[in-house]
Amino acid sequence: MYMSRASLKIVGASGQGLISIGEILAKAFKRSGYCVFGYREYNSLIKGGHGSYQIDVSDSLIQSSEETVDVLLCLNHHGFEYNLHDVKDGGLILHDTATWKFSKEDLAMFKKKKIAVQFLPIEDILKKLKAKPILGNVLFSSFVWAAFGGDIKLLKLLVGERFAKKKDLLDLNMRCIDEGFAYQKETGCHLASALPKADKKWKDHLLLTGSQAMGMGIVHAGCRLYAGYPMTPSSPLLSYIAEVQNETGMAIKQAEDEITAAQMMSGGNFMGTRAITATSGGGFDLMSETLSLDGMIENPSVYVLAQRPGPATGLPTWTAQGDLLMAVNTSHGEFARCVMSASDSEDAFHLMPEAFNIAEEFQTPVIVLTDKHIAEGIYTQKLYDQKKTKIRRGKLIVKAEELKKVKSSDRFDPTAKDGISKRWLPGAKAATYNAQADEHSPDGSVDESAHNAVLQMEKRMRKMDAMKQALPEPELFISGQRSEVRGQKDQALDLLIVSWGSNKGVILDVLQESSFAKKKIGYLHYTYMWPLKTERFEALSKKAKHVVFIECNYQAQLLQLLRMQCGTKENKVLLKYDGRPFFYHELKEALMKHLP
Amino acid sequence: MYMSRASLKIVGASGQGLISIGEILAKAFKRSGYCVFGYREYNSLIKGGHGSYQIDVSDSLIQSSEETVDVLLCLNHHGFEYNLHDVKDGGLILHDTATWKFSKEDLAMFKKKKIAVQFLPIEDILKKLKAKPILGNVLFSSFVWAAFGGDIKLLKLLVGERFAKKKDLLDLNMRCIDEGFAYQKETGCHLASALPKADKKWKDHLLLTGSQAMGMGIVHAGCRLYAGYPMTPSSPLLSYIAEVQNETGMAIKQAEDEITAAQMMSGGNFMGTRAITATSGGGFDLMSETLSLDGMIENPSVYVLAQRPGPATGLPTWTAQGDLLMAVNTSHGEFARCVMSASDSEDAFHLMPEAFNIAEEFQTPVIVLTDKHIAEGIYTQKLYDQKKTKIRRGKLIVKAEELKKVKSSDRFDPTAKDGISKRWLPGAKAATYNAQADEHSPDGSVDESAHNAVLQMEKRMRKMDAMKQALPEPELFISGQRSEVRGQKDQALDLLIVSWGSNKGVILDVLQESSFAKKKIGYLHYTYMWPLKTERFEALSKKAKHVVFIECNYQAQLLQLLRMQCGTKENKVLLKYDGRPFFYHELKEALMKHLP
Amino acid sequence: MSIPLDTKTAALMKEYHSENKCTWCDGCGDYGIWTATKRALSELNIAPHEVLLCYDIGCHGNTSDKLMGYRFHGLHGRVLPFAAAAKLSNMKLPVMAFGGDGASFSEGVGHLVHAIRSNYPIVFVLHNNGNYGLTTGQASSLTWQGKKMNASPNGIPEHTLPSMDFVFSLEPTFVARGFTGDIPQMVEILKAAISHRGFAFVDMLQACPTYNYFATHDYLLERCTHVQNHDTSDFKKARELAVDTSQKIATGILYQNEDVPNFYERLIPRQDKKTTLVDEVKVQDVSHLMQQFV
Amino acid sequence: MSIPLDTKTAALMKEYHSENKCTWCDGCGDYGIWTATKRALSELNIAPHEVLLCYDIGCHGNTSDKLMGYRFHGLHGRVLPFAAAAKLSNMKLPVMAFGGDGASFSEGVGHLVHAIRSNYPIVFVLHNNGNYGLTTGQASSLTWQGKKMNASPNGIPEHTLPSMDFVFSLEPTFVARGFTGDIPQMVEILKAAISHRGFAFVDMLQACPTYNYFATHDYLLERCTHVQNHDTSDFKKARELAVDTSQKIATGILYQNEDVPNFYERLIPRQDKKTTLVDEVKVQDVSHLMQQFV
Ligand SMILES: Cc1ncc(C[n+]2csc(CCOP(=O)(O)OP(=O)(O)O)c2C)c(N)n1
Ligand SMILES: Cc1ncc(C[n+]2csc(CCOP(=O)(O)OP(=O)(O)O)c2C)c(N)n1
Ligand code: SF4
Ligand code: SF4
Ligand SMILES: [Mg+2]
Ligand SMILES: [Mg+2]
Repeated sequence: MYMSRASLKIVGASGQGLISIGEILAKAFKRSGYCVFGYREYNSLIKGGHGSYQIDVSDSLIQSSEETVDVLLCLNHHGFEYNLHDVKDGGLILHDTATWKFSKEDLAMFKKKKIAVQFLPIEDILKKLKAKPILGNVLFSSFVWAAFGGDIKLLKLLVGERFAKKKDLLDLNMRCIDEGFAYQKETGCHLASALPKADKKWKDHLLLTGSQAMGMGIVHAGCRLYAGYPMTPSSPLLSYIAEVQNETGMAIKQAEDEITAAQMMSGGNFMGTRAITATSGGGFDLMSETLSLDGMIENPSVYVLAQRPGPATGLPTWTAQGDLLMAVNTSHGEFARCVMSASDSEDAFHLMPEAFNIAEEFQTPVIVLTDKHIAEGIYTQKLYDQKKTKIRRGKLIVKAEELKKVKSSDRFDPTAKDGISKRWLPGAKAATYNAQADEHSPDGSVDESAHNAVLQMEKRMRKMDAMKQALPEPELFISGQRSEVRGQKDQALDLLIVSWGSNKGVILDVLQESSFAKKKIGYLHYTYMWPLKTERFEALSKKAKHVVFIECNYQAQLLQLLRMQCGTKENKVLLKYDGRPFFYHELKEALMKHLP
Repeated sequence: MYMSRASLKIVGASGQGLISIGEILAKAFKRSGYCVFGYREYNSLIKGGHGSYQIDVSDSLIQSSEETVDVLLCLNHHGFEYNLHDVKDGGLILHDTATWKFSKEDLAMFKKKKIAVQFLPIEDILKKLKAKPILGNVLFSSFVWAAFGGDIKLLKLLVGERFAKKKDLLDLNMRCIDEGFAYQKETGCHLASALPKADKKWKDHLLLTGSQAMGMGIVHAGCRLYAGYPMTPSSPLLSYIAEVQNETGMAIKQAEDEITAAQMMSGGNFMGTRAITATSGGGFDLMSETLSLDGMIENPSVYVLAQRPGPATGLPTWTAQGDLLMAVNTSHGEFARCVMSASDSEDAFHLMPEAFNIAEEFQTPVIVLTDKHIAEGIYTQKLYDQKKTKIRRGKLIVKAEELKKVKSSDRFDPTAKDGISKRWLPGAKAATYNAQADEHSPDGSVDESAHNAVLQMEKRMRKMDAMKQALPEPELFISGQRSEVRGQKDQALDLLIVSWGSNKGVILDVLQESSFAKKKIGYLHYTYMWPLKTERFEALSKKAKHVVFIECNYQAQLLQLLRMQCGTKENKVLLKYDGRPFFYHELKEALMKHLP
Repeated sequence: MSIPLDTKTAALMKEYHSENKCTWCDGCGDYGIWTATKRALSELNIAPHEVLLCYDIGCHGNTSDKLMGYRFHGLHGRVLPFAAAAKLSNMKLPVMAFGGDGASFSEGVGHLVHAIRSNYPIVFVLHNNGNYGLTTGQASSLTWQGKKMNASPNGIPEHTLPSMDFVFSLEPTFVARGFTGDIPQMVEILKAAISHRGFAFVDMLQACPTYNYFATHDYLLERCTHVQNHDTSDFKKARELAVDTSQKIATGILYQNEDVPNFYERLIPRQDKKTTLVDEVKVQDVSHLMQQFV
Repeated sequence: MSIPLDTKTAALMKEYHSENKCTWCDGCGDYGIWTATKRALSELNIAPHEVLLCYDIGCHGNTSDKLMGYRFHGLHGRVLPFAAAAKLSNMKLPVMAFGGDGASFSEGVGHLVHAIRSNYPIVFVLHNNGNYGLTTGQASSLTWQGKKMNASPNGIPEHTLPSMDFVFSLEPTFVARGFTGDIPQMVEILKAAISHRGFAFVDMLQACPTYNYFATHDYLLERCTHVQNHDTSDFKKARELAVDTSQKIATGILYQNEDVPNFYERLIPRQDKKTTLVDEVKVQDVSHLMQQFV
């Protein structure tokens, strides 16, 4: 069951075109029948900072990056120096600078590791074609694609799609492709051996980022208003939603700040549409007062919190899972909320209708966690099954005859079962009410009595119990298998891994390794973080020889939450807080140590 | 050891003068040798809402309110109706409306409970004196004071002090006092029997609110800049600090919002003065991004968070302890912070220098929790011992010769022991540095490498360990004793009470009751909430027959934190979340049920 | 000052009646705005279920449970963005936002700035009592310099914010000024504001007998003068009238421009939509979007 | 454009040198402001340890580790209050704050409004590149209407904020405008700003070749004109000059008023204090305060 994988990394300065090359090649691989996982690194600078675009490909599902690659494509010397040691034995380094001299050590290393270095005369070829430097990207892509034994027609098709709107450039692009293939032939540089066999099922898959997946999920969920403010790594979501606005008909507001964005999202949901906002940690801090408001007025509301390493500005373009405890505990006062976390392009899409459904059913704010790794990760994704989506709006009343019957005091009726009272929308021909941020009586009038305060607090908090009941238990996976295991609460496991969010991909990839597949290893993956279901965890952890938590934060925040909710025995942790996700071999080796 | 206590409650509409009457009488009691505890209730309205000012007096230390009173002074009929049932058997109701008729039920109740009703012809007397209605307050106070057998000279002295600046009114005030005494004689209405014997030690005590105590503590701590924004219950602190500004020479800024207030506080501390800000939950939400900034730039900073019931606007003029989990977990990213909580006028003062000391020693933000019950509670307080205060500024370098030696990279040196690196102030003749909100190298330059991220995260988080070491364990009290018990980690207790904040006063008051005093009951009182010391709790709870947590919130937040930190066995909870503090008899009875 | 109401208006006025008792101080200008609001809505034949009234926090915010209608009582300083988004979500419903001078020129001044430049199709009524009423009389940005206030025993060290010049600098499309002593004028202003195409900024000079001892009811009564023969389309003239309050204070509708499209009208994706955002909540087929990623 | 530096200035310029390499795009106006800042400070004979430079977040904020001096690099939109309080705490140190147009007219517009009316004794340099540079070219409030930007493929639906009229409505005491193509002028402006008594607002029109394709370097170069024979004490004239950019864009010091006391000077408790707030950190005896409560 060893996963066969190959990888390619393009390195250089941000703005040098590494994204173009990466995107073209990633698409080319996918269309040729590979599952692709893309991972970008870059600094918080517009240009000049070191950046990379890595593509890992496999014939089977792959959702992680290796730390070393088969091919390193260097767009500048700094990139070469920086990533020199990330090339596998027998790998290839490509570059386009005729004048590079390599140090003795480097040459020795190349020799020892059997690494080939190939120069591409990009500048000369471009000069010959009278093409601008930007076309170097296509030349590079074309050479690499040819070296991988790729189909020239496919590449032309892809590049054609990209430049469909710039007809004048199209011809030059095609000539670059020809030149790239020609030069590859000349050099005889071949890479195909590193590739597993293609599987045509991937051809029709989507190739998209987690942000695009989430953006489509938002549109799909019937969300009609997006109010946001740019902040990495939530900005790509804003950009995507904005880009497709003329197709979707959504109203988009780039607000003056995050407080505004949150208030607008809340105002839109209050009025009865579905509205969303997204931000990262610092912006979320600013939204936290509004979160508390939504808790009080029992307003369905959806916040996307895209994590990056903090505190403060931290590492704006890197990844982390450091905001879980905050999402659960931030905002003054005590109120019901739901916190869920996306893991990959699949649930980044499907969680969105769910987030709105839960928000409306429980009349409560919902926080959807994601992180930079998901937001900018590039996934090969099966076409989304749109048939399974249902819109659930809970106790929302829309029928005229029912509206006639409601009383103002139904809106915040504290005797409501599960704490969820009737809801109807402004404009409805019905008794009116007050959505009141002060503690209030059932119709929303201020009521400061002790009696009422207790009733209303308990009404609102009862929703937590109801929600906990309604939410699914965490998913269980068993090593060697890629899909979820149902039931089987009382498996005796050699090792129980507990994790959440974007770690899912790499953990599942690693668990396909034979050394793990032959043991009984369980992976309990949390998607619904608050209220926290603990039953399955308690049952499994009792019977597991070891339990290890894998998180991209310092405090082991999920572990902290589980302790708070159910107490746990001594657990091990595998934590990472350097802004990078867990990489494939890194995790594999770390987990090896925990194998019994 | 039964505490002898008497109580008096003035009720009416806010703005009707109940505060004046309350303040005069409270002062009169204290100056006559009583320990006074004052408690105010009012709604979030300027005028007209129902309000009360209750004074509980005793010969020994008292820091709680009874739910029923010996004397009810009604300034309007609503107050009478609302608080009618709060009068003790044998108590007295005073009012000034000749035309009141009482219902049959009321009369029967008066009879049964031997409650006397006394009418005061305030209007007539004022007419006779040609005095404005406002002087009714002095008349009322005078009558009550006379009925308690108070000294007329003392009252005149007090009222004289109050009106020292309005000489014209002074004479009329004195005549009101005479009339009040005269009318009391006429009615023969006596109350002295309800009073315990005076103890002259109280005469020289201060009578002040928790906010005034905290304000003086802030001044005392060498804090020179206050940046705030009005929000109940933090506003009285702002008002006090502002009132005395011309005496203290402090710079005060009523900022344009809480974000500004927090940033200014941070800027002041960064420059090297001591600066503070205060707010309540909603304002604190807005400050939370700045908190994260202070964590990142390792800026000594002090935030006062005065709690009231949330979420949202909630119950703005009532009390709660619902923001502990927020204080500990809010703000994005992971960073070191200290959370402490005031309990009464004693530590509201003494914690302030400590807050600044910890902030400077650990170069970290400090959150000081308080609540409406402390902020507006009226305490009889021993003169503060100013001699024990020390200013500790940790690793701050000010000497020229040492400054000469520092390097830019000393500022955030990640190898620093305990994570605390050298600090020196802008303007110092020394190498300069960058206080950088992005992840940074030792001199504050942006550094996004994985290696550096780990080093700096660990540097900052190590401070938590150092702080945990340095902070004192929670205080232990034993029933029947008023002062803290040292050592004795392994007492076997019948009952262990764990609590924090303003509950301290009422818990200690109740534990003086004989039924508790004869048992071995321990009260573990937390002042330092984060990092959380657990050793003493763990030792005591293991040997205690029962453990009960007392908190003014829904979730038992301290219990949650303790679980998160050390796991705990099954614990009982006594929770209140109706905006009111625990009252004396209420707590007594509830605790009785937990007695083994 | 009492004008006979026609029966329809009278009937609607009754529908706006709430059983909750008012809690403002005697003489508070909020009584007047409260009455004028109900009246303006009734005269425009808008029933309580046909309007959304959004309140900020403050003394004025305590209006929220003293009348009927769909109401929202939100956070300090934040009423504008909430109200704006509510309106954009259902363009069929008139939406009014009410806020204090504290809320609007301190905590929430950014929202005011951006609401004006966004020209959201809502009404904003400023309860301008020159102080933070509900928190017991602290200075706002509009409190006069030199006046002693709670927490400012020496008066404020900042300049008083020149609110009208400030608002005009943002190219508003509707500016009016009322005075809480003149209910009929307030009713006229509010009716025009509700009917305005874009963002209607209504500055109500509000007496606060408890804390505002400078711009008192009498002070305002003496100075406020209904503009006569004023061309409300003349931006420059309107601005001068609004800004110069040294002698008289011009009240009434000072400026109005109906030619500027409001925010919703400027949203290209909404250009020819007949439905509201509220109507459109349903599962949306994203096949065409997916196609872009194959 | 290169002017010979005297030796002292040259020596100080060296002290401001940082080993960190600049990371702006080629042709970015931030290079110019960075140079002008070091130059102005050096010419004023202010050594790195004698100044506090406070940066907001954005491309401009990446200056913070490209020069020496005591520096602060804070949160998006929040640089002004931090800088103001730092200054109030130690009036001996010049304090400069730098922010982008995104930071200053959106997220932090309230701080700008209140910093102007507070007349804090600090310099504020606006890096005005007409967009959110660091987050890859979204529209700011100062982006021209109709221009397609990241996240605004149809252009912005709001009006472009008329920043100069807005600033002037707040009665500023110092307003200047520079252009990143003219370093000597920026140096002169910054020197005057640092020497100003109160709040100095400096609008630097900044080229951003990567995202701002409308107010380009060439566009600005063609229009920017150093004001000549202009009376900087004439508020009305200055405002007109500042606001009207239809033909030429007036640069240089547009307005200055040294007669208005700054915020610190207005604080009664600080009136005759010789020490700074920083100097006064010690245990303060509160006996006199306690006495009021006996
Ligand atoms: C975030 C936050 N900060 C502060 C407050 C406290 N607060 C309530 S109302 C108010 C200001 C009231 O002034 P204004 O807006 O002028 O309204 P008014 O009471 O004068 O009508 C303040 C500061 C709050 N509720 N929330
Ligand atoms: C609270 C918060 N919101 C959003 C961001 C993301 N962000 C960083 S810089 C920036 C705006 C940059 O624009 P501007 O202030 O004009 O500076 P420029 O990059 O153009 O120099 C934004 C939105 C952030 N860091 N913090
Ligand atoms: S304080 Fe002023 S604004 Fe508030 S209710 Fe009283 S008079 Fe009205
Ligand atoms: S994006 Fe614009 S402002 Fe930012 S560095 Fe590049 S040119 Fe300068
Ligand atoms: Mg006000
Ligand atoms: Mg900018």
